[in-house]
Amino acid sequence: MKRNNAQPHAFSCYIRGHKRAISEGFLMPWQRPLKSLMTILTLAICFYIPLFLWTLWLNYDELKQSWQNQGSIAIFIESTVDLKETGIFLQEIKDLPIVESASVLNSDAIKNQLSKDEQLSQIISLITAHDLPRQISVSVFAETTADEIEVFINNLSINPQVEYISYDKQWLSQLKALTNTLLQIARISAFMFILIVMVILANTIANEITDHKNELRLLELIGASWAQVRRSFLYMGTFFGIYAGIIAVIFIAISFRWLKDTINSLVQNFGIDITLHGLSFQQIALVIIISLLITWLAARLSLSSQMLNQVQD
Amino acid sequence: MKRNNAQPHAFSCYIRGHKRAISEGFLMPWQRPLKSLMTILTLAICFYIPLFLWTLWLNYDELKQSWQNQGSIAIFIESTVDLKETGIFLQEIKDLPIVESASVLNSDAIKNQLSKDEQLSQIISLITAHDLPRQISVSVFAETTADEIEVFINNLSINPQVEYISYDKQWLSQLKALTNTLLQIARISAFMFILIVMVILANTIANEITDHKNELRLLELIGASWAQVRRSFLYMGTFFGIYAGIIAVIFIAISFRWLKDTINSLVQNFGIDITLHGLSFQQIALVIIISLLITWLAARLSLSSQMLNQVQD
Amino acid sequence: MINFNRVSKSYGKDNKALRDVSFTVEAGEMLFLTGHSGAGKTTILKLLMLMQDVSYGQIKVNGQDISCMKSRKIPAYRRNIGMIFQDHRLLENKTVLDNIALSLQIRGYSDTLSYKKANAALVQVGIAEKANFYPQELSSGQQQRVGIARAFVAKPDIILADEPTGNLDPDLSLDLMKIFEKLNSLGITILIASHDLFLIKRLQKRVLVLEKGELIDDFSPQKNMYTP
Amino acid sequence: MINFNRVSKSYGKDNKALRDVSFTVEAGEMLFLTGHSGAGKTTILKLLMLMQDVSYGQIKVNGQDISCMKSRKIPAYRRNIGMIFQDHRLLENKTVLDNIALSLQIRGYSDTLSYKKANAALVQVGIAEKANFYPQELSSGQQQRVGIARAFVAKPDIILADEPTGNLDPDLSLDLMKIFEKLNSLGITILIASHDLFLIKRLQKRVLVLEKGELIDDFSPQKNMYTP
Ligand SMILES: Nc1ncnc2c1ncn2[C@@H]1O[C@H](COP(=O)(O)OP(=O)(O)OP(=O)(O)O)[C@@H](O)[C@H]1O
Ligand SMILES: Nc1ncnc2c1ncn2[C@@H]1O[C@H](COP(=O)(O)OP(=O)(O)OP(=O)(O)O)[C@@H](O)[C@H]1O
Ligand SMILES: [Mg+2]
Ligand SMILES: [Mg+2]
Repeated sequence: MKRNNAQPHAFSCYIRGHKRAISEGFLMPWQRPLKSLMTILTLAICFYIPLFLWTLWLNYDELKQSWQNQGSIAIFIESTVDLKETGIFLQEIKDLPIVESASVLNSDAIKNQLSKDEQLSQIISLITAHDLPRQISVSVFAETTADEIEVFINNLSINPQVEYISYDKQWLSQLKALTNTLLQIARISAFMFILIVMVILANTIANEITDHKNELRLLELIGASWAQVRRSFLYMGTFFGIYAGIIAVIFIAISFRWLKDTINSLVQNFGIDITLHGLSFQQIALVIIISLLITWLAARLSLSSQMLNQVQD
Repeated sequence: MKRNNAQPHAFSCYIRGHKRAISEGFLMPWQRPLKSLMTILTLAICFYIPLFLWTLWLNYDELKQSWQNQGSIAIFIESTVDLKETGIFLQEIKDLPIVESASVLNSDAIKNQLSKDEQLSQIISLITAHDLPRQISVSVFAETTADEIEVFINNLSINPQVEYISYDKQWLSQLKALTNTLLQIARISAFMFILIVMVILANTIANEITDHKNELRLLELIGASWAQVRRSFLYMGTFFGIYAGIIAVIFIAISFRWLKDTINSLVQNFGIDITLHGLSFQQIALVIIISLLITWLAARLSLSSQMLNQVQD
Repeated sequence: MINFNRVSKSYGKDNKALRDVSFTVEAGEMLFLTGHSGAGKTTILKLLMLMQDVSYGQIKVNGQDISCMKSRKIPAYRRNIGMIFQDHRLLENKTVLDNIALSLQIRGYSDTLSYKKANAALVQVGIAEKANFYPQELSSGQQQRVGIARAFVAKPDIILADEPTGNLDPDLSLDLMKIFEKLNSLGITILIASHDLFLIKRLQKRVLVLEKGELIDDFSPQKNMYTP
Repeated sequence: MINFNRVSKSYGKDNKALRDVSFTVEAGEMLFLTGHSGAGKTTILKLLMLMQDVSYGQIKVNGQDISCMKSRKIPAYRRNIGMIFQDHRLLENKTVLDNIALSLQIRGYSDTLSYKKANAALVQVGIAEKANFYPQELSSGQQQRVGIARAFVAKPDIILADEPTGNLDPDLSLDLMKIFEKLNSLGITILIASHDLFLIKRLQKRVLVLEKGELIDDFSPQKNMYTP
């Protein structure tokens, strides 16, 4: 019963099928340009929101490190210790792995430091100069954790040369609390946003697929395998992902441009030195690849649910 | 050529049409429950995001007022002024409209106050007690602006009894900078989110309407006026709005429940006294009415664009 | 009552669906429109239904030029016409009965009356037992009959039927033609596009013959009959 | 080759579309399936196409019971069948030519060969000039012919035609039947559901008659002819 159908070779069929699917998947969004634009914008927004949060987080991380540095440690030296001994002690401290820098301050320097505070300076100017003890001021490396600092201080405080150690415990604990809160909020919003993005993304892609329901059904009926049926729709999803990823990156660039000036003026007021960073080239590439994978996956999932839902007719 | 068609009365037709449209609009989402659920969730998310920002803003506004209060003003009195004159002067200050409370501090009280700071207390304990000038501490009302405080201070500083006035200019300016930044960010995000919500909302409702394109076309062809055609779709939009509004409010409640503990622990660390407020009943009602109006409007707009797009066939 | 005056309809440049077609149909007449596939039968009905714009010429219905009708008057105009579509066009999410009743509800009838009349129409076309089915659960012939019932249930002034018997066997076709004749006897003008020559021969009515968009013949029942 | 063994199909409880239908079609046969509207003609074709599941009984094609076919074998099975649908089912966003070529592309043919064959098929059904039109720009009869071309272009083993001449005039119907007879002479089995008695009479083939889901008659061309 077979006629001279000249059934083509399997591999060349496969390649041919993919080529066709790519060009079809590419053309599909252009059949209804306005609708596709809306879909792409929606997807772009879906990618934009978590991307924005992520970029902010990257910036905050950097900021946090510079803040941690500000809590320097003051070691008050016993008045019995002379200047030479102090010098040796300073060198010992400098050699410790967590210490970035250390220096001896005399009482004038301390007063000078105190007088930077507007309210205190008035008081200080009214106080007759008085002997303050010698003091070593220590800065630790940015990576140092609060626990490491705790250990460092405990070790020093048993040293007989040390009268008292003061460090801004409060600053560090406040910073920790702030970081924890932001982390918690970031976690909650990441969770929420992933939910949101999933719902909207699935809905958007599913709508796009449902629009082609009859087409899917017909392809099945004229004998296309399920892989053939869905192929061009998967490519369509991929193209949507690429477009949406690009637009999301553009959105990020625009909103960081906007934010930069605002943040800069704020930061100057607080005397912190940071600059807002956008996305690097690698990060942009990563974003587009991820968005492409996500839409591909979403298309795949809603295609299989479409297959399961297929009513008999 | 007219037959006994017994054309019914216009007003009863109108009422009847609306009754039918309401029940149809109500039933429409249930024809494809899963799809409608997705639509409602998407809309709910659209309403949730700006609503969340708005609620946070309401809370921040309250917080800001309590912060402003913290910057109290210290007036140092000339040493020539005796205790009785100081008392009269205190009364004068207390009578000023912007002053909430004022009190005289002697040098011990000042030292006491300074020693609250961990780092300073060490220094102070090392300084032999010294005569500090008398000082009046003033708190202003929360509503007072920075400008009003400026005027108040300028007026006082020309008073011969006053040696010097210190107030935390930095705190106020930092607060102002922070508020400005937040306001700017809130503006940008409000703008972005309104854009986002518009795109997603329009897309979602438009998809819902496009699903019924053939129905719209057919109703037109069997002689329904455009008002009749769109009526049940407008009601459908309205019902979507109500459902979505309710879900958005539930989302807000859930996320505030989550945030509450986190924020509370943060706030304790900074020694600020606030509690996070959710939405009041009136606010909830307002939200649902607004979401209903928005979806109604979106449905109306995408219906008319549908009418304009209608191809001839 | 219906008057085509040198009507042409073209889609794009070289695609003329109708060329210079003129004819007049009196009120209360019943006639057939025939011709090969693609001759322009459906196009004539679509023009009358204002589903397409005339490219050239003029169509008058009850003396009014319909191509310059104000858009807010179109619904009322369409309510005077019942159309049977070649592709049925039933609402998928409504039952058969709802589909037919809709036609009356739109005209403002109460639900009770609408459903009573819709049921009667279903009985007439012989699918009373399918009243609560959805259109996609019917065979094509059954769907076609629902479309027919929807068109005549509100007793419009004009019925336009596009291939109303395309999915029906000869016996059923004749039964339906009897319904059309009965409606016609009430004074309703009926225009049927069909290529069912067997049927056309049986009914002995006026026949307009189209060929590639041109009106090539107009046989009156009084004059010699159309014998293909 | 096609064997129905006491096949029943019911939708819900009291809605039997087919009752206890048994018949055998030999490879290379050409036969008609007729009956009133709603008799179950389309249902038989849909069962063969695996568009519906059998409720009771067994259908064998080439000796294989199709109701227990593995789902990954279904596409290959369907590629052996060309079906003409009563409602055409063309892809709206593809041109007429693309619609026909698709059928070949799915089977792995190169684009050049697919379009060459598709063009030839279009010429055969007589709408070569509409190759680059979209389906919704065609008249119903033209759409139907596109569906016919799509079904036979890949020369499958079996062609199932559901009312292939429902929107065509008698002359065109006969032309198309000639195409079917030519395909049949190549060894293709052809099953045509139709209520066009004129056509059935002319073709002198075997006729299966359905009535309310039951097979009531089986006329062979050798035996006495079906005269309704
Ligand atoms: N939207 C359109 N765009 C382009 N061409 C069209 C369009 N609609 C119809 N045509 C063309 O106009 C011609 C007449 O079509 P029409 O549907 O009136 O034919 P018909 O007489 O109803 O045929 P049938 O008996 O097959 O239904 C056909 O050649 C068709 O291709
Ligand atoms: N999905 C369905 N659900 C319920 N009933 C159905 C369904 N499909 C078909 N039927 C019923 O099965 C019966 C046979 O339908 P079928 O389509 O096979 O008829 P047919 O012989 O093709 O008629 P026609 O000549 O009108 O096309 C009809 O009464 C129809 O109402
Ligand atoms: Mg037609
Ligand atoms: Mg059928």
